[in-house]
Amino acid sequence: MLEVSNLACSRGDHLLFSGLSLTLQSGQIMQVQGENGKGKTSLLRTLCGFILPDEGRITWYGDDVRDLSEEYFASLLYLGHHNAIKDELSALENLQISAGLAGITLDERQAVSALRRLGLKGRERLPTKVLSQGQRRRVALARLLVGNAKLWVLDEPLTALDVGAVALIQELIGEHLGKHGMVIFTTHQPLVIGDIEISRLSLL
Amino acid sequence: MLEVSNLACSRGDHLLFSGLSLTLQSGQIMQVQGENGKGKTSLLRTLCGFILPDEGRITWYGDDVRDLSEEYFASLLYLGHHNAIKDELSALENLQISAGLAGITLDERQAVSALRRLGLKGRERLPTKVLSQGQRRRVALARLLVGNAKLWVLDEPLTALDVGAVALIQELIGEHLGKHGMVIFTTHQPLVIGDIEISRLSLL
Amino acid sequence: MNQLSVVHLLVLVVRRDLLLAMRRRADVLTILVFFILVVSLFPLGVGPEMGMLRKMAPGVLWVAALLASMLSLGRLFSADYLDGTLEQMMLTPQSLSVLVLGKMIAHWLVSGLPLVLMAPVLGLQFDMPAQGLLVLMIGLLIGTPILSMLGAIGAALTLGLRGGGVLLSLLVLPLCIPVLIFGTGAVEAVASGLSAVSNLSLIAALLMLCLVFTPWVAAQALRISME
Amino acid sequence: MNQLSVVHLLVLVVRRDLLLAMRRRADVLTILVFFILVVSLFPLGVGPEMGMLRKMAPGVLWVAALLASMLSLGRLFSADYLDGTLEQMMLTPQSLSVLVLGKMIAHWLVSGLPLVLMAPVLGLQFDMPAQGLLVLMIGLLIGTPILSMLGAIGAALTLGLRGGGVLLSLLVLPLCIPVLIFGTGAVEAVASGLSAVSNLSLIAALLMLCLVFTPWVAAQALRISME
Amino acid sequence: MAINWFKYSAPSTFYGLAGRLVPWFAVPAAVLFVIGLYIGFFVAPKDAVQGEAYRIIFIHVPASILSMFLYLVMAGYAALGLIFNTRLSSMMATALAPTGALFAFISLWTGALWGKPMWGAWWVWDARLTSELILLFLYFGFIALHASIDDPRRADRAAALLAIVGSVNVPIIYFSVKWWNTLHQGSTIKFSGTSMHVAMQQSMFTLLLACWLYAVAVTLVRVRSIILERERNTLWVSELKEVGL
Ligand code: HEM
Ligand SMILES: Nc1ncnc2c1ncn2[C@@H]1O[C@H](COP(=O)(O)OP(=O)(O)OP(=O)(O)O)[C@@H](O)[C@H]1O
Ligand SMILES: Nc1ncnc2c1ncn2[C@@H]1O[C@H](COP(=O)(O)OP(=O)(O)OP(=O)(O)O)[C@@H](O)[C@H]1O
Ligand SMILES: [Mg+2]
Ligand SMILES: [Mg+2]
Repeated sequence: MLEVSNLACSRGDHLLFSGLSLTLQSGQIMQVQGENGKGKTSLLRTLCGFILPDEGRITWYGDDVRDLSEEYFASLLYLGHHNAIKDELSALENLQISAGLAGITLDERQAVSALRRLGLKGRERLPTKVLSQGQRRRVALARLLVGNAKLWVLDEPLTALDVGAVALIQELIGEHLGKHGMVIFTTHQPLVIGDIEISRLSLL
Repeated sequence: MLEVSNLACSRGDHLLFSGLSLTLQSGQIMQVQGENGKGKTSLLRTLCGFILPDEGRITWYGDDVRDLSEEYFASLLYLGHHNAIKDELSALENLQISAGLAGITLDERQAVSALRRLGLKGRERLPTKVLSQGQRRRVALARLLVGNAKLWVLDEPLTALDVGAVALIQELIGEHLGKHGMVIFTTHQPLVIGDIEISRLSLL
Repeated sequence: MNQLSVVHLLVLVVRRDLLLAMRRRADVLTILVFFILVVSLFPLGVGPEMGMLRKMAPGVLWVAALLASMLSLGRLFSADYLDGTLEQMMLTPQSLSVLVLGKMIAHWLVSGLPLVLMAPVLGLQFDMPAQGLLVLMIGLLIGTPILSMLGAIGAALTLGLRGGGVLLSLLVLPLCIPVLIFGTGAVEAVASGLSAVSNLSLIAALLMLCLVFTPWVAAQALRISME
Repeated sequence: MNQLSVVHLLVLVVRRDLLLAMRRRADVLTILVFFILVVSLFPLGVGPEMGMLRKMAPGVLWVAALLASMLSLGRLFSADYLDGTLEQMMLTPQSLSVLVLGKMIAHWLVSGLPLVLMAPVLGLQFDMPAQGLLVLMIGLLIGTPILSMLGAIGAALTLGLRGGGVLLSLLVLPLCIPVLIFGTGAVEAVASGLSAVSNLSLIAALLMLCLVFTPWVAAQALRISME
Repeated sequence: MAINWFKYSAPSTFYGLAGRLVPWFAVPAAVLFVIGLYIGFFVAPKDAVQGEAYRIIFIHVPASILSMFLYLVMAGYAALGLIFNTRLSSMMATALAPTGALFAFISLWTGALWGKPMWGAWWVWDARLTSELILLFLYFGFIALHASIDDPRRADRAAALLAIVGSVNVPIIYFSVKWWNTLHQGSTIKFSGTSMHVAMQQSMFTLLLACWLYAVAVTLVRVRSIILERERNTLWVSELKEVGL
């Protein structure tokens, strides 16, 4: 269970939000909403510990995430504006390395099948730098399939994706929630997960 | 009038498209459609002369764009995946410099009002690196307001924009078409320009 | 047509790059300090014998200047390339050669000129005689623009390549060797009582040559790299 | 918990970085060529007197090694930072210090080791005696890892800053000076018939010290820079 | 009487305190400068070996000592800021750096001026001189790193780490005269039995004290402006009367 209480965050002289609290239980999904520049990205990065909040506490099953650190990271999967893939490596190598670092051993067959599911058939062994914008995003999203993280933090996962890929991501999120995962995300595009209710947090 | 005849383009050993022809008249708008990796970006970059096509001709009011070059560039506005703004400069400075290079003198008042129209009020003088993803995109889009280019080539102009900004961009495109401009663009998000009909080109 | 006059365009580009340099003032300073550091490293490595140091001085100063301007060249186009502004510059209805010349000038003002001004102070540390210092400064004054201009070609060619920095040095350093040789030759000439004019005028000739050709060559290199 | 053992993690990180280096083989080569170029520029700048060159040799080689590894340090973290993979590494449930140590080792293998192997050949060009060459090589062998490790701290601190490359040199070069002094001191000691052991063991002591502290310090620096 | 130190470690209270303290350091600094220079140039006798030129020592030595001392103080403040996350200590470190760099520069400069008559060269590459030069670079490194990071919190922490790592160098400078035999003179100021004339010693100590007072005063002034800049959006700053709206 992720609990955030009384969080405040400012960038430069600009107070983005304050007194923000939220709770996310197993199987729940939450969308952070707000216009451009309202602080959605900042909120998600604060949850991952990249930004020190000015005030407030973030706890994971009761413990402050600052103290847990590695334990918390083991149950966290963050997908940011960047794809976090190496241009020179193939999609396959990228996926295997990032799984390896997360402590998961992934044989080639598994990795290839994850990439195929994301529509990268025939592109698995090309260096990712030659892929298109959307294909690169798909490589990054393949991490959703191989990890065993409980909490997904997704910052605009749908950018650059075509309609088919959007449907696939919605399906993946649905599966994850079905397995008692939690998801917190932002997007400016419409996103529907079957008939699961998405709780919304608006930054004004 | 932009005319493309029998264009073929390949990346690596991969043929993206061939035998592609299109005509774009004043006041017309065209959407290039296709799944991720079908070659939309490659097509638009070919139109701008960044990629040499394997075959085919691109003409601007009858003359090959290769021969026109500077004359053609004067009537072209390209917005790519990159925002093409300098992080250290403010939105205002960015806009003024890019207008200056395009040969347009733009006084501060005009620049500010363009930025305000794009919802950047109060952020005009901050270095753009502190802006959010969507705000940075808006700075890039402000160029649409100040230029006098006839042909707009827009590669996924809507990424990272919130709903309000999307509506604004649609409005701007509408105005441009009303002034006998031409637009060729790609997007994976729905885009409607009043009741103007968008011709579509699908890459398969 | 929205084409600007050459002077107007040059002013615009130089002003833009100087503005950017002002925003990251620390950079300008650090190039200078790098120069001083490299120069100071040598005596540490070689030992403090004054006679030997005095002889090495012009060579060390020139090599350090070469390395310092090489280092700063890495960012000449690459910063603009990465954020897409270079792409946009190539789409403007202006002459790319003039644009490139503007960037070369700005680069020299920011990274070459400070070295020229600093060199005499460092020369004093090596106990160089006053006349030697003067010739060194003149040599650097007309030599460093050549480094910026040749470097621009290298920077354009290595644009967007990983490890560009090192590759760049590899391409450009050999081209700069004549400048180095004439520059140090001039100082040695005065040191042994001869005239430095012939060496210096050779550098000046190189400068003229570069001024005429390099902007165009660098512009072509840019076009190739962007394709 | 998905925590890996230290050795397993080290192997993973080193392999990753070596794989990347293999993909851009040109880089590794260019560092080496840069080293050779800088070393060869000096005789050009200083003049061809053999006696003087022989004396300069260890200093020049060490300074060139310093500069070459400084240059390649620029990319140690920054490539990973720009594409977001560093961010992801920090989110793995692994020890960041070990991860950083892995990157340091990989950096040394790619950019330090080749210099060590190349140095004797260049030394021969300066007419260095065999014993001097041996000591030079040993010095570089235990000294260059220190450069990689100290450099990593600088690279972490300057992460994402404009002009990082030059700033990095400014921060790191002063810290590397002791290595330079002991390294050249060792060669000079044998040259004048003394033992090089004391100098070399000082470098070895520095290496141990760095091995213990720098991974942790660099990890902290990374955390600060990522905030 | 117990002083509430934590109260003064808040920038808002320290701002006022620093303002009141400045004259208490600045005025004695000025007075001692005058006295020290007077003793140094009019009372102290001509040196048997070095003639009049030796009088540079009265500036050279205090500047040299302070350049090293201030580095340690700066690193100490930076470390405090890093460990306890106290904003004020980091601001103090930032405020100290330029003064330290200035003293390092003065040391180098006066040393060079002195070197010309004494050693016949502006500069020799001896261990102490070189290490003092490195100290100047360390200061520059600190200032440059701090200046290139926009986010003040990150800048503080990054620069602090650098300062701590760099402080390893200070003992090297200090002991360089002992470890390598050099041209530069070894320590003459010893705790027992010195070889110096009394007036020379008096002048040197007076000027040392003056320099120290000056450093404190300047640092306080600088830290005040840093506080103002960093806290410009807070209520208390906007209520200050010197910050006219
Ligand atoms: C640029 C050149 C020079 C530099 C960087 C330099 C640096 C220093 C430093 C760092 C100290 C402080 C040492 C301590 O606290 O023990 C010092 C002290 C001193 N220096 Fe220099 N120095 C330079 C040139 C000279 C010259 C040319 C002379 C005179 C021949 C000189 C004479 C002294 C003396 C007498 C002391 C006081 C030593 C003591 O009493 O402890 N210095 N210098
Ligand atoms: N130094 C600063 N000074 C003033 N404002 C700043 C500074 N740094 C960041 N900001 C502001 O903080 C906000 C950061 O927003 P963030 O990136 O979290 O937005 P977002 O909700 O993710 O927006 P988007 O939908 O565009 O991605 C922006 O409004 C930006 O202008
Ligand atoms: N060297 C190469 N070898 C094989 N395929 C390549 C090579 N370089 C590029 N490609 C392919 O060319 C295509 C480039 O597509 P482009 O970027 O134009 O796509 P797009 O339609 O804009 O896609 P998106 O919607 O994702 O932005 C990709 O499918 C990519 O895999
Ligand atoms: Mg965002
Ligand atoms: Mg595309």
